[in-house]
Amino acid sequence: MTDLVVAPLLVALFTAIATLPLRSAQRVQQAVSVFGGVLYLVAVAALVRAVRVDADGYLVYELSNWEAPFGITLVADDLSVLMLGLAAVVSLAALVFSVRGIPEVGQRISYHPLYHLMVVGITGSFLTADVFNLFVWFEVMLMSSYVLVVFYSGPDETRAALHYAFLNLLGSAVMLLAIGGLYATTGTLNMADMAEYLATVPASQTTPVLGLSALLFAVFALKAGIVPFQFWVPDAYRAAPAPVAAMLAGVVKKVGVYAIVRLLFTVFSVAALPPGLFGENATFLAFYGPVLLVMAIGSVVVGGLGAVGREDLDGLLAYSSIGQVGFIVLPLAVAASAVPGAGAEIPREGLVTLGITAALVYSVNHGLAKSLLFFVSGALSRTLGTVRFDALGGVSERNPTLAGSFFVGALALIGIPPLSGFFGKLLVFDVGAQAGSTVVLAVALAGAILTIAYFTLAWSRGFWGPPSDAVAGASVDRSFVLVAAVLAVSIVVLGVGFGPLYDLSYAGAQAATETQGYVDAVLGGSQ
Amino acid sequence: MQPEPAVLLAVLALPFVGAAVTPLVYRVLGERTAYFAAAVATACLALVLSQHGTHGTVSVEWIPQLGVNLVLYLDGLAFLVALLASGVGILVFTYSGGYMHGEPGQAKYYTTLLVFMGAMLGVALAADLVALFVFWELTSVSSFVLIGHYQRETSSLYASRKSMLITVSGGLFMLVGFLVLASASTDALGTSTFALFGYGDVPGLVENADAVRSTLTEQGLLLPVVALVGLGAATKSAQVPFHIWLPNAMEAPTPVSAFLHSATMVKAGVYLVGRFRPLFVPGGEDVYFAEAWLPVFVVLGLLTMTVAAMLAVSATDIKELLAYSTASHLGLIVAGFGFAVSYGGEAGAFHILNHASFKAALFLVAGIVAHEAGTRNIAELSGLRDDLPITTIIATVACLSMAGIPPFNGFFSKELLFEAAWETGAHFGGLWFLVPAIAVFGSIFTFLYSIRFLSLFYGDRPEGLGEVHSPPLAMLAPAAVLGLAVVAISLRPNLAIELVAGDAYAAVAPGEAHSFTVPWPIPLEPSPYALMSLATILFGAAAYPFYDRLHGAIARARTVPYTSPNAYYDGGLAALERTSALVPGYVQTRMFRTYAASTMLAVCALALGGYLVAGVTVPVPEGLSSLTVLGLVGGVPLAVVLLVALFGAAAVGIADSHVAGVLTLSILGFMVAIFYVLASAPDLALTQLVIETLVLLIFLLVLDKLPAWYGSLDVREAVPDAVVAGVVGVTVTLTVLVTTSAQPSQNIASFFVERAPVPEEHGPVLVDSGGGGNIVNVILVDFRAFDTLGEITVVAMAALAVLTLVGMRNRGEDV
Amino acid sequence: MTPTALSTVFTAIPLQASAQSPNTQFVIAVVLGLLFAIGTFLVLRRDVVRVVWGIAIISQATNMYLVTMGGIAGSVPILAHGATPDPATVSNPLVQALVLTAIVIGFGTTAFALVLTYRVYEEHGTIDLAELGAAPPESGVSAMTDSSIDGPEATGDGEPVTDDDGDTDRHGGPAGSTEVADD
Amino acid sequence: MSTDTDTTVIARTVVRVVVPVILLTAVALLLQGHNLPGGGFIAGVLTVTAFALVYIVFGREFLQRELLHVDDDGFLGGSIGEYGRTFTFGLALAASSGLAAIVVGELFAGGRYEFITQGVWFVYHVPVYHEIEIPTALFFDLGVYFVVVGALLTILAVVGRE
Repeated sequence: MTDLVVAPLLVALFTAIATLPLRSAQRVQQAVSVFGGVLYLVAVAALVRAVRVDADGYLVYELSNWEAPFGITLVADDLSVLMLGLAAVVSLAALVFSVRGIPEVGQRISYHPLYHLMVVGITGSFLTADVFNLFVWFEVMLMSSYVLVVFYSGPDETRAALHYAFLNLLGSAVMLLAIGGLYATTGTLNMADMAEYLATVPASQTTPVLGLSALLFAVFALKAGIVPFQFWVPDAYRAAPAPVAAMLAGVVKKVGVYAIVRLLFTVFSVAALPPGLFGENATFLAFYGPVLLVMAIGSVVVGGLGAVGREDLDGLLAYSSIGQVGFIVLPLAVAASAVPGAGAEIPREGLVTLGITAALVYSVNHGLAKSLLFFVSGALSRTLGTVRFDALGGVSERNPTLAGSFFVGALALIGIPPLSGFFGKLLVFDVGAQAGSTVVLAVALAGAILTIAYFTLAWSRGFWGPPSDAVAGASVDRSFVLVAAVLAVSIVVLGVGFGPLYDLSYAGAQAATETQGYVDAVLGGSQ
Repeated sequence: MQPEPAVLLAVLALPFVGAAVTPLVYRVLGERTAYFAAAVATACLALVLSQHGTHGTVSVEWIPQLGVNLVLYLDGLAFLVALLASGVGILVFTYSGGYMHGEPGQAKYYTTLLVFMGAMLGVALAADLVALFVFWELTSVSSFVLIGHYQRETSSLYASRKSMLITVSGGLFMLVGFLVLASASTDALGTSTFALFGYGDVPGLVENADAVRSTLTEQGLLLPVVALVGLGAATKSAQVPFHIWLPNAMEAPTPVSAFLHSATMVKAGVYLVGRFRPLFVPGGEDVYFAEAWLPVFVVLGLLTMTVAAMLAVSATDIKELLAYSTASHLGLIVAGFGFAVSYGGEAGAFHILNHASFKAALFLVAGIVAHEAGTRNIAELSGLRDDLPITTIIATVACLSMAGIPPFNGFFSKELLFEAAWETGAHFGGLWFLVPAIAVFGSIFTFLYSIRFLSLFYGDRPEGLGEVHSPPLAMLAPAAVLGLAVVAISLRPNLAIELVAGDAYAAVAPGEAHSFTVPWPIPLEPSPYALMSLATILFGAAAYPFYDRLHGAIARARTVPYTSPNAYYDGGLAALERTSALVPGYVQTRMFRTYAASTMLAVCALALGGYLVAGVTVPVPEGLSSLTVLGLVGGVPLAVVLLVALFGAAAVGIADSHVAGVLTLSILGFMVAIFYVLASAPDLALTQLVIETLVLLIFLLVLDKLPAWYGSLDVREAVPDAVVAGVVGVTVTLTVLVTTSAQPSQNIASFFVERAPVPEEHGPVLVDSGGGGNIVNVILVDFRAFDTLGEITVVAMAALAVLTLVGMRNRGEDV
Repeated sequence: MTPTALSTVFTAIPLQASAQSPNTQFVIAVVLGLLFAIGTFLVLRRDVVRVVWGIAIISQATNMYLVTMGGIAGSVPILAHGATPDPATVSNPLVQALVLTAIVIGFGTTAFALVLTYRVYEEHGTIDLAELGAAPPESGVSAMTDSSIDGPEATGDGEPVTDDDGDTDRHGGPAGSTEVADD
Repeated sequence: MSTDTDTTVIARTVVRVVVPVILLTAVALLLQGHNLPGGGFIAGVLTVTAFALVYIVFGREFLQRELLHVDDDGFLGGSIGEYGRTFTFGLALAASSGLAAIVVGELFAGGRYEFITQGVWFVYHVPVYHEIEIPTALFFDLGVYFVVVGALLTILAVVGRE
């Protein structure tokens, strides 16, 4: 059963390997690729089931049979399987979209292997319990995403990829620096081992760790595109083919979010700060609370403002992604400040879990909704050759299903009930209300209003209005409409039947905060 | 008596089910889908009526984890609004059957309208704040879709976006209010609850009003909560200054205006105020004041009532006039609910019914006029009584009711408002007398525009007006039904109160409340309020001859800058777009230099902040001088290597050609290799050497194709860049210093050293040992082989990347 | 030079006892800081090639750091069969393995970065980052379609321009509009 | 860039001698990497260096026609296609050798071995060598070797082809 932990990664890896030599047989390659995507979904589903039903919340896999902390350990817990589930759904949808959405030449050259290798990187990042191994899978994920961003190899694409790749190369160097520093100060690379070490050693012995963790945090923030690390986002999302943009915004961004949650709340939340600025008994989270808050505010403002004035759908969606990640970070900021010892006046353990739950629910919703929106944008771009608003108009007359799907996705991001996005917003607001934080509420409200402003704009300019000549004469491939519609339905279903998603996210949030459970699960075998 | 759970759920479910099948029905029935929808509405009405007089909660589990459930609650107020939603619904669907003849997009139209009706019924019945919000926002969204029905028209797009922005944003503020309330309920009731009315073992907020209110007061949250909920209500009910979306919303087909924008959706706001009234207004006989509540809603309501009435006078379009009038009357209801005295609640509850009857009738009339006469311009319309005789009768009844002339029903509810205003004013005295004065002042304008609207049907028929057709029965009948409703309530107001409005009043009154009566046909005893009514009519009649001057004066006043909320809305959006242009202008500049500098500085700020907060101490060795550096650096080889590496790097920085730079870069690379030798890392050194060679080769191959451009160093750039570089350097130096001085356990490395080699004693198969003497390689292929798997994946991808980059350029012409 | 000989050479180099002294650390820290500073300075240049150099220098410095913090005093981590070493005297093999992985990954990304640089030059006709950023007029408007018109002219690639309104078939043109029907 | 004509005879002669030595060293490094400095990666890079030397001195055409016996007929075919198959094979070999551990564990050791578990098999009484050790890691290392050779040659070929 434990082999299930590594199964999704192997499925993706072998699919990638299998698609490599099939380049001359296009149809076979596509079939294998999509089959691999389905298999990945099945593997992830089996893993989710195994973790949630059969195992006691944790499935630990010690690669090469070397026990933690010596070998590399994979851990599937409620947090990682939630993110894997999101990745599986979005990646399968994107894959189906790609079959018609990517020019055949591109598919033959390298699209399918690269795509599955990106999934390999994502899977490894979600599962690994080793910081250096996290670096490796990050690199796998990034390397393929660099190429997929520059896939069309035009002027805008090359420039976007240049900025994206070079910033992330700097990020990788910083990450290595941080990992080296952490190893030098804690003597381990295993997250659970590190958490245990930090929890037991007096704060005076681990003073550099906070700064090192901040380095690591900066790199994750770069992946997640949180202000002030958002520079690469708009151009890269615009340049990437639609299914890739959907994966970048829907899943790759969430890898950054996941890493932040995992590292901050599972590992560094137990590390004590020496008495000082944040008083006695403070933990690292006392430092991260305000940092996250400032970054969330910046993201909401920059993303929201940036999106309002765009003249093309892709650009709008790209900026929107920056703003929406702010909504994910905002409750995390509250959660970090609410951790006992984080300097909060009244520490509220419930609020910590609620904050992370809100972030996770919002992540899942954003993953589904934003990828849906990118699919619609991609369907239009592939059909019309452009997604500039002045060339769009009247899509809802020409293709009501596609437009309706867009509408659902946009409403989900605005937070209209009973879509899944509503509960994301509800929880974010609730976190603010329970924390009694006017700032958090004000930022959330401002961001939400900006979201309404830009999506109504996109809707009236692109989907209503008189159909442009291009729109009137175009017919959209059915597979695009199908993918968009399926995601739209899933957003409705997840909202109306919100209970299970909440349970999963809540369990994920609990897993994120239960350092001791994580440590016991990972190191249990060796002690 | 408890309501029947199945019936309440059916009321809620029917419209949504109907909406779901409407596209299919439309394929079969075509335009007659209108009657299908009307049938759905009739069924809802019948179900609602069957529950008349019942009172209680029904709950269905939804998301118990969040304490959110689908809790339905039926009382007088819910019954009244549900009655309006389904009753007016029937008429509007029927009317649409005539009005929408030949229009495109009917399937979408009826689907959305049915969704709206379901949502409105949900708003009326929901007793759980989250469930209430769900339906609340659904009404906003359906309103958005319906206002944008004529989706090719720019004005429709403008109007729909405006309504969405204002109502949905307001809704979000309201949601925050709900959440703060629920959060406070934890302290007040010991458990967090979203339920207005209790069910099962969940306590209700309204039932524990005193405890909730005192907790809110203690925490200083009373005014914020009232204000946040008020914002939701004000935006939805088009209260000043959020009224601006309502006139634009008239871009929707007229049946929609009648249904959503006069009879029901805009009533959601006032309904909400009524719903919360028993929570925030303390119970008791001689209560004249409710903290936070009264100031907020009386001011809001009276302001809206007056301002919107004046704006209605300045209107030039009949639907615009009705839109402002609607806002004004909603202001009246809000003000009524705002008063703490019982008359206020009575006024609000009764006026909801009365306003729905006469205003919906008038909208349908306006639709007939516009549809048959081809214009909605007030100036072009007059003397329609001959062309539209029945319509004229309906309009006359409705207008007189709207004007507040006895014995029409509008009079009685307005009279109750005057009573509330007078009682409150008289109780506190002083400036409080402004309250009844403003109420009268606003009502005069109501009288004026009502008579003006009526005059469309009388007087001389202008030359320019073309042929006016008779309206089809489908359009006339619903209007007539509403007209008859006005007449019926006017004839027997106390019966209407007994049946409907009284219960609604009981629902908005704190504690136990009894029904009320009004003096019919007119109040005979002289009283201050009777005088107020008399004054309204007299002043109105006296001012009517100057209507055109007033019309012009107000219209001119509206053009004064800074007075129009519309200007703020449009200006705000324009400013938003201008600000948006700053984002690519100043943030996303596409200048890699800016990006990299900002990113690196942010990274350094985070790290330095971390060191600072944790209070690291930097271990600076004592007695360090330039001479001892060389001597103590760990031997001459290391010192030389480091120095050469540094000079190599520096030389790269100032290299004056690409090739020179690459060659000096290799010097650095080879020095690093030697550094690895000195650090006892043979594998690293070997790898570094061969890699460095290959990188050099690839560099040379690529540089061969690039221009020899190397740019000149601009001092204006170099200085700030040097600062950034300095910050990075300091951060890194600090990081190295503070980390290399730490002495954690080395047990992992020791484990590898011990377990990697082949032990002396071993069997034919060795698994629990690395089985190799080169520990580094054993780590790579065994202990951490998973890393290596990822690493070779990256290498393979690098090759694929290069293939793709070059191959996709030609779009694979030669594939 | 055979591997055996190589390893002999390495183990033959005497390691100074002072290699781990605070002074050494301080000097290495300063050197690494300077390398990072030089790298950063290069990263901020307009010439793409220099940016690549800068990143390369930063990566080298990072690798050196990893080796340093593993401790540079100690014997070569290569042992004979049946040896029972004292772990304290052997250089930390873990960091060496990590650095090896990092070097290889760094090589892959450097190669990619270089070829990307080359492609950028082909597409834009320049490797000046300032020009690159300023290329399309920045007006809050996506340059996607505008500049893909400029693209072929800049590179002389002669890409097909399909629509009369000037949109190139950026994403490979309409997806088989002949074989698919509208829904 | 370089053509057949502008290299000196000395260079050609040196290359003729050096390349086989490099290749031999590479093989030695690959096989002994488990116990001595070396390993799949270094061996792979060395091998590529040998090819690169041939390429620089004799030109790309010679490398393809005379050594690899392929005609360069496009991106996915020809030598580049050959390199592509090489790294695909390497990746497959490395991953499969890892997977094999699971299978062996399931079949012979009761599910004890997890992904990429390595072992050493000692074969005694072998003529001449007396005893040889076969580390399963060798297969993994071979995978690494092929990936490195295939990938690096792809990069060089594509860059050089331009």
